Parts: sequence; C-alpha cells; structure tokens
Amino acid sequence: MAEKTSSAEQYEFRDYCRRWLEENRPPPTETPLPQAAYEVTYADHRRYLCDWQAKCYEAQLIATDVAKEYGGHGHSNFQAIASAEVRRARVPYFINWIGLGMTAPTLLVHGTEEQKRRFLPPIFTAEEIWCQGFSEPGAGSDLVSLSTAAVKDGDNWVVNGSKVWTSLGALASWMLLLARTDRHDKYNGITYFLAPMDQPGVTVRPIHKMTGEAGFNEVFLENVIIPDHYRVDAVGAGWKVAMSTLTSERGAAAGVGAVASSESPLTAVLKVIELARRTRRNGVAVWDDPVWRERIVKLYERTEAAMQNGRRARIEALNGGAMRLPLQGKLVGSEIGQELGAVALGILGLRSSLYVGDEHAEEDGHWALAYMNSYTGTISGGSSEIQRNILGERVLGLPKTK
Amino acid sequence: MAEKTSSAEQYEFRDYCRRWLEENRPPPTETPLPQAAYEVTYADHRRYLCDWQAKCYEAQLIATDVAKEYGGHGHSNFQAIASAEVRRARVPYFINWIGLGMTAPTLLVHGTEEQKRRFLPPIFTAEEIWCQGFSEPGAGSDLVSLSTAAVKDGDNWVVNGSKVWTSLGALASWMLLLARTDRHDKYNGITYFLAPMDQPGVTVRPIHKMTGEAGFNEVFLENVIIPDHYRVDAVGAGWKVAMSTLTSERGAAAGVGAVASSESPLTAVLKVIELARRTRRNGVAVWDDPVWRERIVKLYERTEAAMQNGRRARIEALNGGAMRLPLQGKLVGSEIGQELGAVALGILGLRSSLYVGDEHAEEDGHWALAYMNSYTGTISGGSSEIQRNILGERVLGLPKTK
Amino acid sequence: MAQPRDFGFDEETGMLKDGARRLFEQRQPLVQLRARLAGTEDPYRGSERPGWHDAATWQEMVGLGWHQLAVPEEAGGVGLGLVAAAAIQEEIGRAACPTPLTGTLQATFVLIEAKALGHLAKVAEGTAMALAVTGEDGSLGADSTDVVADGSRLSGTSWFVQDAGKADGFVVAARAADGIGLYYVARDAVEVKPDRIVDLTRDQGRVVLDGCEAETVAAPGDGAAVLERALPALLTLVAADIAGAAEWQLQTTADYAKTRVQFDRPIGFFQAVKHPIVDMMIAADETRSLVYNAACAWDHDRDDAVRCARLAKASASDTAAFCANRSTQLHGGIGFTWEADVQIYHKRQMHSQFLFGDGAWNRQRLAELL
Amino acid sequence: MAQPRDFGFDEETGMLKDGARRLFEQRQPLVQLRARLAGTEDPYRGSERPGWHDAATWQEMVGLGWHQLAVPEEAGGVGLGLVAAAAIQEEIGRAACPTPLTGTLQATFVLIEAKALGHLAKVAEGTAMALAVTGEDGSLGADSTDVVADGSRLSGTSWFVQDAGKADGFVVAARAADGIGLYYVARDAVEVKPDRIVDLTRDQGRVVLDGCEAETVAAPGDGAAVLERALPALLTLVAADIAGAAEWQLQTTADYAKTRVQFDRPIGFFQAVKHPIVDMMIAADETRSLVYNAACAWDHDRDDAVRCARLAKASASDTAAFCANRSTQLHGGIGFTWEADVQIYHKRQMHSQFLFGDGAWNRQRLAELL
Repeated sequence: MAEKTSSAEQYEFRDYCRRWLEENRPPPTETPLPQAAYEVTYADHRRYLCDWQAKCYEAQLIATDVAKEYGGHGHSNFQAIASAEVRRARVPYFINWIGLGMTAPTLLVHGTEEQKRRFLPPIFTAEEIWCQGFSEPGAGSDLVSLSTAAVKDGDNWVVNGSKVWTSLGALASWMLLLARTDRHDKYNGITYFLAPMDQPGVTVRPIHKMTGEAGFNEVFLENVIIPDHYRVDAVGAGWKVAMSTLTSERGAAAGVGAVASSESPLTAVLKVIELARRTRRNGVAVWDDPVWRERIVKLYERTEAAMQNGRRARIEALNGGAMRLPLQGKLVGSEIGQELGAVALGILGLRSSLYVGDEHAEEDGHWALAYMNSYTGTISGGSSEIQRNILGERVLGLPKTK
Repeated sequence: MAEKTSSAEQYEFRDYCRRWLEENRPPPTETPLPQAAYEVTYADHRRYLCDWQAKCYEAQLIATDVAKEYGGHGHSNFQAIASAEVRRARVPYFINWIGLGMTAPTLLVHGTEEQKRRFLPPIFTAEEIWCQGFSEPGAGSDLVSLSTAAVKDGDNWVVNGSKVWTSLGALASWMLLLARTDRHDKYNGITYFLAPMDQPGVTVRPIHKMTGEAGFNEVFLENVIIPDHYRVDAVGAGWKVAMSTLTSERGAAAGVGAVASSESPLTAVLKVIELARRTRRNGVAVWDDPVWRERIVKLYERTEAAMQNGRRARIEALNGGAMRLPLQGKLVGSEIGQELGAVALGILGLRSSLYVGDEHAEEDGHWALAYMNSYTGTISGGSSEIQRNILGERVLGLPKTK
Repeated sequence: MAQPRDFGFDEETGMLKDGARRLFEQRQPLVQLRARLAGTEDPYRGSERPGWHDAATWQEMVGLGWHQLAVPEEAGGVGLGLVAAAAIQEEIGRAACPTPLTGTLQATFVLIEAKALGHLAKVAEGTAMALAVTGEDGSLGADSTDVVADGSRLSGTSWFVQDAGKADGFVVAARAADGIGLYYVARDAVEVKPDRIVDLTRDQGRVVLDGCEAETVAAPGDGAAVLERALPALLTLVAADIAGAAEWQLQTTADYAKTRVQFDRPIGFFQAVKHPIVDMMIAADETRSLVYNAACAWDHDRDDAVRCARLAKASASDTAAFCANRSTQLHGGIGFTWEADVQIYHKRQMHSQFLFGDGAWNRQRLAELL
Repeated sequence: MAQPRDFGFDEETGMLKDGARRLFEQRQPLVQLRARLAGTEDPYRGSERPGWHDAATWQEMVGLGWHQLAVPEEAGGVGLGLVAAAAIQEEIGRAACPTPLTGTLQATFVLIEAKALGHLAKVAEGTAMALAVTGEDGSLGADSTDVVADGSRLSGTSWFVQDAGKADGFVVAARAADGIGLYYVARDAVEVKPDRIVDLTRDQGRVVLDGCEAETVAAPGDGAAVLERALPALLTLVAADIAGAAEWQLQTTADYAKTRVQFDRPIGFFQAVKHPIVDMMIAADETRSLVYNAACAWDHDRDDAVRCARLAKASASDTAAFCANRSTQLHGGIGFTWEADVQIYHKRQMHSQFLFGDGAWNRQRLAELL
C-alpha cells in the first residue's frame, strides 16, 4: 500500500494496476522459475521474463514516475502503488532487477544526460540486461580491496581482472563495473564504469552453487575496452558512487519499479506451520510435537518482530535513530530465513532428503532449495559477520574492528 | 578411584580413608557453608574449616605423598586415593585450597629449601591461610599488564599497588603476589613473591558479589615490605612461575590434597531432573513439559559428554592431542554450569524469586545462588572469551588475536 | 491492517514518555535505593531489607495524574489506553524504578474489564493497588488462587503478590461456590508477609486473608473471564518493562565496552564483545517493536490483542534472560559485583521473565491461536 | 564403571582405524566422485545421477575382511565388536565415502541380534546388505514398514533404504499376521527405484517387492524386538559417521581460516571466525566422546547401551547441523559453491542428522530412561 494516504487518482491507479495484473498474469513456465531472480539461467526463462517485464513496462508498472525523456511514464507518486500491487499479485519477478534496482537509480543521480537517454529505456523494456561487477575472488567482504585494473588509453579505458558472484552474467549485455584506476589510493583509486559485455575480452564462467543452480558467474576481463564516456562520475569517485547506490538500493528501487515479488517472510512461516500440520511422523503431526512447535513459533515470533521493526523504523520518536532498525534488516532477515529452511527440513525429517525432480519430494524440493539458498543470504551482500561489525560500529559507536 | 590398578596396600589405604571419613564426618554448621571454598568469610566458618582441615591432615588425607621434612606423610601414590575418597565422601572442602593447590605445588617446584621448610607445614595444617594476588583492577583478562610495583630497598622489596578478586583475602596471613619489577619488560618484568599480610600497609576491602556474598576482596598495598628471601625464583621470572602453577594447577593439587569436594556436574544435573519432577506448575510436573524436558536432557547430554571428554583425554590414540580436551574443560564446564542454573530457575518459575532465608524458598535459595555464582565461572580465571581465543590459537593454530 | 501505522503513538503519548524519562533521571531511584541496601547485602547475616519506594516520586506521579492514566473518564480518570500506559511502564523498566504505579496500572486494566467503576474511582483518587491472583505453586491463570470466598469474606493466602508492600489495596482472585470471583480488600484489612527475594527493585509478598470483608469486583464465576480479557494488557505491560530495562542493559554494556581497556584496546573493539552486544540490540529491538504492536492492538484492534500480547511477552521473556546474561558477562569481573548496576537490572529481568509466563509458556498459548 | 577406561579401544582397533584412514587417503573417494558428478549439477536439467561407489575400494575392504568385521566367528567372521565397527564408520564419515560397508555393518548387527547365522555367513562371504525397514512417512521404529508378508512372500514398498543401489541384498521389515518379521531378499528379486536426493555421497532408494520369495531372518512377532535390540548399534554407527565428518569440517574450516585473507589478515584472526570454529570443535568433541562411550557400552556394558547410544545420536544430530552450518558460513562465498567440498559434507551431515531420529527425538526417548 502507498506510504501516504492516497488521493482519488492514486486509488484509481491502484485499481487499474490490480485489474491489469489479474487479467495479464502469465501462465507458469514448464520448468519452474528459480526461487530468486538472480538464479535465472535458461534461455526460455530469459525470454519468458523479458517478455513479461516489457509487458509490465508497457502497462506503466515500471518506470512509472520516471521522466518521459528517459523512457519513463512521467507520473509522480505512482511507482510505490504499482510496486506494491506487483508484490501483492505474486506475479513473476522482473529479470532486469539489477538494471532497475541499481543501474537506473545510479544513472538518475550520477549519470550524464547522454548516459540517461542512452541506457535507461532499454533497462525498462529489458532489451538490455545488466549485471553487477563489484566482488572479486580476492575481495569478498573486503570489497574495497578490489584489484581489477582500468588503464586510460586515449579516449578509452583498458580493463584487466576478474569478477565473481556475478548474477545474470551469462545473460547480461552490460555490467556495472568497479575498477581500480589508482593502486596507491585504496578508497579514491576506484572508478565506476558502464562496461559492454559483448566483446572478445569478456569470458563468463558459470558458478554452480551447492543447490546445483548456476545463477552466479565468474567474469574474466582481458583487455576489455570501455569508452571514457561510459565512465560514471569522476575518475576515483567509484567507491562513493557505489556506496550511494548500495545504501539507497531499496529506496531507489521503488523509484523505477524493481520489485522481487517473492513471498513475504510471514507467508513463508505460515507455509512452514502448514507443513508441520500436515506432516505426520510416528503417527502424530509435527505441529503437535511441543518441541518442534516451540521452535516454529519462535520463528513466527521473530518474523512478526521483523515486520514490526519495519513499521517502527518510520516513527522517529520510537526508532532509536534513523539507521538503527534498517541496518538490522539484512542480518535478521537472512538469519531468520536460514532458520526457516533448517526448521522445514527438520519437520520433514528423512523426507527432506528428496530433492528437485523426485516424484515424492515435498513441493518438488522447495525446502531443500530454500535452506541451501539461505546461505547466499547470510554470506553475500555483506556477510552476517560484517553486518554485526557495521551495527556495532555505526549504530552503537563501538570501536572499528578494522 | 586411583589411576593405576591398585596394589594391596593401596586398597587397604582406601578402606582406611573411607572408614575414617565415615567416622569423622563433622556436624553441619549453623549457617550453611558457602557453595564454594572461595566464598568463606565468617569467623565461625573459618574456625570450623581450619579444624576440619587440620584433622584431615592428622589423618594423613592431606600432604599424603609429601616428604616428611616438609611436614608431609612421606607415602607415594596414596594422595590420589585420599583425594578421591574425600571427594566421594562429600565432606566439607579444605579452606586452605589456595595454599594446598597453588602455594605448595609452586614451592615444591620453584621454592628454596628454606621456603619449603618454613611455609609448607602450616599450609597443610591450615595454621596459615593463603590468598592469591594476581589480578588487578586494570588487568583482568589481560593479566600480564599488571602494574603493582615492587622496588628493591636493601634486602627488602617495597610494594605499592592494589589487587582484586582476592579470595580469602580477609582471612589470609600470606599472599602469592605477582609484582612488576621492571616496567619496560612486559613479560620478564614480573617477579613472584610470598607476601606477609599482617603489616600496616595492607588494607583488605571485601567485594560483595551480586549474590551478596563477600568472598572476594580488594587488597591495597602501600609500602608493603617483603624480605628478599621471600622472593620465588629469579627476579623477572614471575610470569613463568605463575604460568607453571596455573597450568599445572589441577594436577599439582592432587599432589598435596587440595580437593574442592563439591558435587560432580552429573550429580547437579540429576538434582535438576529431580527438581523438574517434583515441581508442578499448572497441574503438571515441569519434567512432563516436553519443551523443558528437551532443554534439561540436552544439558544432561552435554554433562555426560564432558565426563566422557575427561575419559578420552587420557587416551592418546583418541584425544586429538594432549591439550585439546583439557583446555576445553574450563570453558565447557562453566558454560554448562551457567545453563544449569538458568534451567533450574526456569523450572521454578515465579518460585525462583524466593531467596536465601525465605521460609518457602526451594532449598533455601540454592538455585538462585548457583545461577548467579555461575558467572564467576564464566568470567574469572580467564573468561569464556579468553578461553575461546586460547583454544583457537593453541589447539587449532589460528592466528593470535593479540 | 486495522492498526494505525504509528502504533497510535501520538504527540501526547510522546510527551508523556519523555516526561517519565526525565522524572526518573531527576529522581535517580537507583541512587536512592543503593542507600537503603547498605548493610543488607549478605544473604545469611545481612540486615533485613524492607520493600522501598520513593514516596515523593509517587506523589509527583499522582500529581501528574499517571496513576489514573488509564482510568476511564467516567470514573474520573484520564482515559488513555494501553499505548500510553506501556510507554510509561517502559520508562519504569528503563529506570528499574520501584513504584506502586506498576501494580496500579495492572489493576486498572483488570478493573476496566470488570467494569468496576467504583474501584476505578478509588484508583483515580490515588489508591495504589496490586493484583493478588496467584497460588502457592506460582501457576498461571486465575484458577491457581488459594484464596476462598465465603460470601463477601475472604480467607487463605495469595502468593507472589508483586510490590505488595507498596499497595493501599489488593484486587484478589478467590474461589467461591459459583467459581472464581474478584474482590477488593484494603491493605489494613489483611496481613502482608514480605518474601525475601532476589530482585532488589520489587517487594514481593504474600497477602494473608483471615475471613476479612471484601468488596466484590467481579461476581463469582466471572472473575476468570475478566482476568482472561485483561491478560493482554498485563502481558504487554510486563513486556514493556522488560523492553525498557533491556535498552538500559544494551546502552550500559555498549558504553562500558567503549571505555574498558584490555589488551591496549577498548574491549568493544573485539568481536567477541562487539557482536554479542549487537545481538542484545537485536533482541531488545524485536521485543520493543512487538510491545508497541501489542499495545496498539489493545487500543485499536482488540480482536488481535491476545495474539500480539503473547508475541510481546514471549519475546520479552527471552530478551530479559539473554540481555541479563550478556550484560553481566561482557562487564567481566565488575559485572558480577554488587556495586555494578548491571546486577540490579539482571535480577529485575530474571524476575520479570517469569511474570505471567515465560517465553515457552506464552509460545504454547500463542500456538493455540495460530 | 563396568566399562574399561580406554573405551575398549585396543591396539588392534587402533591399527584398524589408521588403516581405514590411510585407505581413504589413497583412494580419494571424493575425487573419484567429483568426476561422476560433472554435468549432473543442475537440479532441473542436469543429467541423471546414478548412485556410485568405487568397486575396487570395496573389493579391497573385503580383502581386508572389514565387511565381516563384526560377524561372529562361528559364522565365519572376525567377531570384533561395535568399538571396531564404529571406528571404521568414523573414518568412512571423515572421508564422506560412498560405500556398501555402511549398510553392511548396520545389517550385521541386526542379523546378530536375530541370531541369523546363515545370513551372517552370507555377509562373511562378501554379500553387501542394507536395511529396508522404513515406511513412506519416514517414521522411526520397525512398525512403520509398509511391506506386508504373506508366508514367505513379501509385497509392498520399503522406503528410504540407504545406499540401496550398492546392496546385493536387503534385510526387510514386513508386517505379517503375527506381527513384524524380518526377511532377507536378494537384490535381483526386487526392484530398486533410486530417489533423487540432496546428499551426493549416498544413494537412497525404494525397494519394491512384488510378492517375491524371502528368507526369514526373524519370525513374525520377533522382528520389532530384534530391531529394538540392535538399535543402539545402529544409532552409534550413524553417530560415529557424523563425528568423523564433523572432524573433517572442523579441520577444513580451520585450515581455510588460516589461509583466506580479508582486511589484510587471515580471517581466523577475527574472533567472529575464530570463536565459532572453536564451538565446532567443542560440538565435535562432545559427540566423539559420546560415540566411543556408546560403542564401548555395547561391547562391555550392554544394559547401559541404549542410554549411551541415544546420548551419542542426540549429540551427533545437533553437531551435524551445527558444523554443517558453520563450515559453510565461515567459508564465505566459496562455501556455498558446488566446487567446495564443504557442500558435500554439509549435505551428508544434514542427511545423517535424521537417520534413526533427530536430536530432539533421541532426547525424548532418552528421557524415558532417566
């Protein structure tokens, strides 16, 4: 629902979105879509999702509030409504989530007029898929120590190095690239580029996760050429630019309509409760085993608390500081998600062994996938260990570990 | 029971100990003794416990294997038997546990002939109570940063500074003192002294713990005089000497008969199970509440595991290295003890509020005392945090935190 | 959702909460309490420790009308809801303040559910009250009472009465022929036997009734239902107290970690200290959010109030135990001394943990609603 | 205590254990397994993943007599006890080795309790066996079987048969008129339908019986009791496997923490990494000690064997889940990739966790003995 009390035409727009989504919900894919947009690898999934995003763009559910000259629809205060309705409708996610969630907001703030006109439209229509080239094999949690080097050569930059954990790397035609332009200045030696993927020096190698899925990629860059006008902001400003998008990511995303329309945590817990109710072992439903019920209800309790944290975060008198609760979101959410997966496997017991494709697997192995994928949540995007440092230092003012 | 299969006279000696302890068990005190020897503060408790230790010494249960010229009884391989029987008999602890457990072993290894003849006999008979002056207000976990200074003045040392967490400080006539004799050499600037407490420069201030008990003391040393012949080992060798006693403490203790004859962890867990069986809330015994039973049995499981760790530690083929299991003992034992206290309070629920002296308190507040005192276990003698560093570094070879 | 987005926390409530905080900062209840504790430390031979609260602070609260905060206007009260009451209780918890207001607020919500306007008027007049509803085994639920009602005469003992020594009167649950009833008895009509308890900030006691005359608050057979209806408010108030105390434990431990130096660094530098403090914050924040949600549900979405209150107290009980444990551990040696205030909060939290049921108990009740 | 101090772990057992460890170090089962996994990764479109074990390694084991380790001498076996069998199983777990020996050892102890000398002789001759005793819902206890016996003919499906693809024959629990009986059927008399499972080191399957002839191992009515008697050995064997795997997870994670550099230091320098690794060691050691104790109790103090085995598996299940979780987390990004071996152990541990009951289940059964 919209943040502010809705005016008449906002109500009207909401009804329009709701109706459109009901009428245009796409049929399910043959092979189920991955649980998260960053897992997409198959060509047929790609086609299906690009068509879907384009259709949603046409329907003004994407780029709703973006100016017309950049391919937007020029409304104001409509995007939040559209995004909420998309989330509510449980329709497929938008494949170009990095383009919508990171490239567009970054360019809207830091991009040149030329860059905005060139890059934004095909992002909205999913004609150009984007991926992110920040992490490196040697620089995981310690992002700023990245070593991929960009050297100026006339009007171009020549880039050499490698990136890792690159979602959509195999499907993307453009990469948000952080590269080192000064090896002597750790923070101010990084520059932010828009890198074209369709050139010989770019090699993409899929990384299979423990689930067997291959959404992540390793990307090798060998003498990759980037015209200087594809540089974002000043040389050496890359870290500042990257931080501004990373931190404002969620907020920015709403601005162009990137919504991972995946189920809410509470929905997930209620599914676990249902699972426990229908799963019988040794003659009794697992839900009727007080030891398991205690663990499940504790999970339900923490999930409801996380939701209420989100509500409280908006109330200045009660939130204990603007960043205190938002900064907890990633840590708490990912750890609750991991516990949820572990609990689901525990409920299934021996039956949790049955995986995707087994005719007797519960929900075609959904819970094993969810459990294993939960480690992506606690490790990438700043591991739980890093999150605790950030919270201790930024919120509580404890001395910096590093 | 003794480590090696017992010879005939060892069996005979064991029967003698067992009989003697049965016949000489002292009557209970009017005010119950504190749960641990380091809590003793009352004069009547002191008298009672000194008499008891002296009697046990006469009966050859203490200093059993120590040479006659040092006040011992000159046996060999009898002490372990005596100590085991004392533990088994559940008789009061020996008040001079620091003297028996630390001073005596230290002097037997590092002391001069004169020091051994002078100090050992009154330790065994409890005529001279000892306390330990290692920790300082500014140096808790970081023991080696101690700053109490000893300055040479002719044949004497003049000591100024203060010590903290000094058990028996108010009853002791001697203190094992670590003092800095060189402020420029952190490790080799510490010297080990035998300090006489009966002099004007020594002020003892009791520290009340959260339980209200006052076993710990702060000891202020102002121009305290120590003759040089009360120095142990070389000037600057203090840290080495202290470590050798601290690490060999348990083993050494057996050598002279310091046994805290407190109940075994397993006995304690079984008492908790009994408590859960007889405590009824809302009409059912807590033991019949599966959620509480799960938590109690987990505690039982970990306690049994700790016992079996002790057994495995002696088997070279299975112990994963000589120090791996012994170094876990303090950490695991103290954390199990804390969980045990917390579980007991949880079983009692509202009734856990009733404390020592309340006519309706369960076992006169035993469990509240046990819970609160459990923090002494997880904090002093190297906190759980320090223990994890030691285990990670010494056993697993991880890089030193400091 | 039927609830307002802002938890119904309006400007007036905000001023009330800030006012409470300022009052406790001025009155320094723990500093005053410390003076009373001198000489009572030794559990075996220390001098007796009578219950205490600062009468002047109580009078000031009465002057400000906090005692009648939740009393309906038709009974002469301010007529605010649980959001306001929980806000003040949170500040009481943060200050670990011994005060009759805690029991009086609890009694108020029971009296409201009993529609006992007459007794609510007593509260409005400044009568401090406490609930006397628990039996000897500390069981939960009204039916655990050991008190028997014969007409309007009550006999037996009511156990675990919180802050019994501070109350001018008691709302007593008693068993009559037709079932549980609720009654009011004045302090001077009964004998209050103080318990010796661990918590230094409460005085718990037994209320012994010897056939004394009592005024009926809820007729026999209605008492259990009244308490059941009031339970969400009671759970929320205790949870709010815990949330306030947990915030104090968090801030105090963080401050200590910034100043205490070991190994040449403030200990907060070490992740073995930093990360558990962060976990304290996470626990405290989860509880706090659930408390505001529960209070708001009571005021604006009563059908959902039980579920929300169970959530709040379940979370609060676990948070109380966890923050008590970590706050002492991370203070090191000083943490388990009498002179450190962390021990005072530690004991209050361990006590609050069990009031109206521990975490597991409330989750079991909660499960029945899912 | 009735048990020998050294867990009955004599020199011969020590040599056996070292030998097993050396064999797996030479044969590198995971390296061989990796080759078979290529192309099967994708859960949706990867190629099929047939169960696999290294036949040569199995032949070598048979040559060394490990398959008949626990078979009594009168049946032509070596006649060693559970201490020896658990020692080998611990090494199998440490190597995460796919092998028919796991199921064969389990079957052996069931056959021993059934006094089925004839079938024990089959084992001694090198017949690999697996237990087929579980029903479709994965319930524990013999009575969960969905197989029905009509005289000597068995029909129905036996579920969750571990390493079904590796066995030459199955010990099947089936329901007859007079109760549960145990039967032996050869591999070629049944249909084995492989499950698609998460664990890469086991091949689990369903054994479908279509009225096939079976040899009686335990008469109808005796089967449940036989399985009950053998249960401590089964629990201990699985717990030993977990203990071995947990030790691998501990050492591998510690080694990674010494070499992986972040923020200019090996990550093992940071307490956020160091301390959880220590907690892995504590968990692994508790389980390992309880395993040795349980094996020793079976061999030397049978009356206490059930209690000790429940302790071992309860501890092992929790250790499996905890070490799996931490080993992946502390490996960071590489930890959740297919190419890192931690994922193979992670999956094996999650699977082992549930065999013969998880931690809570075994603690519930344990409580009944206290």
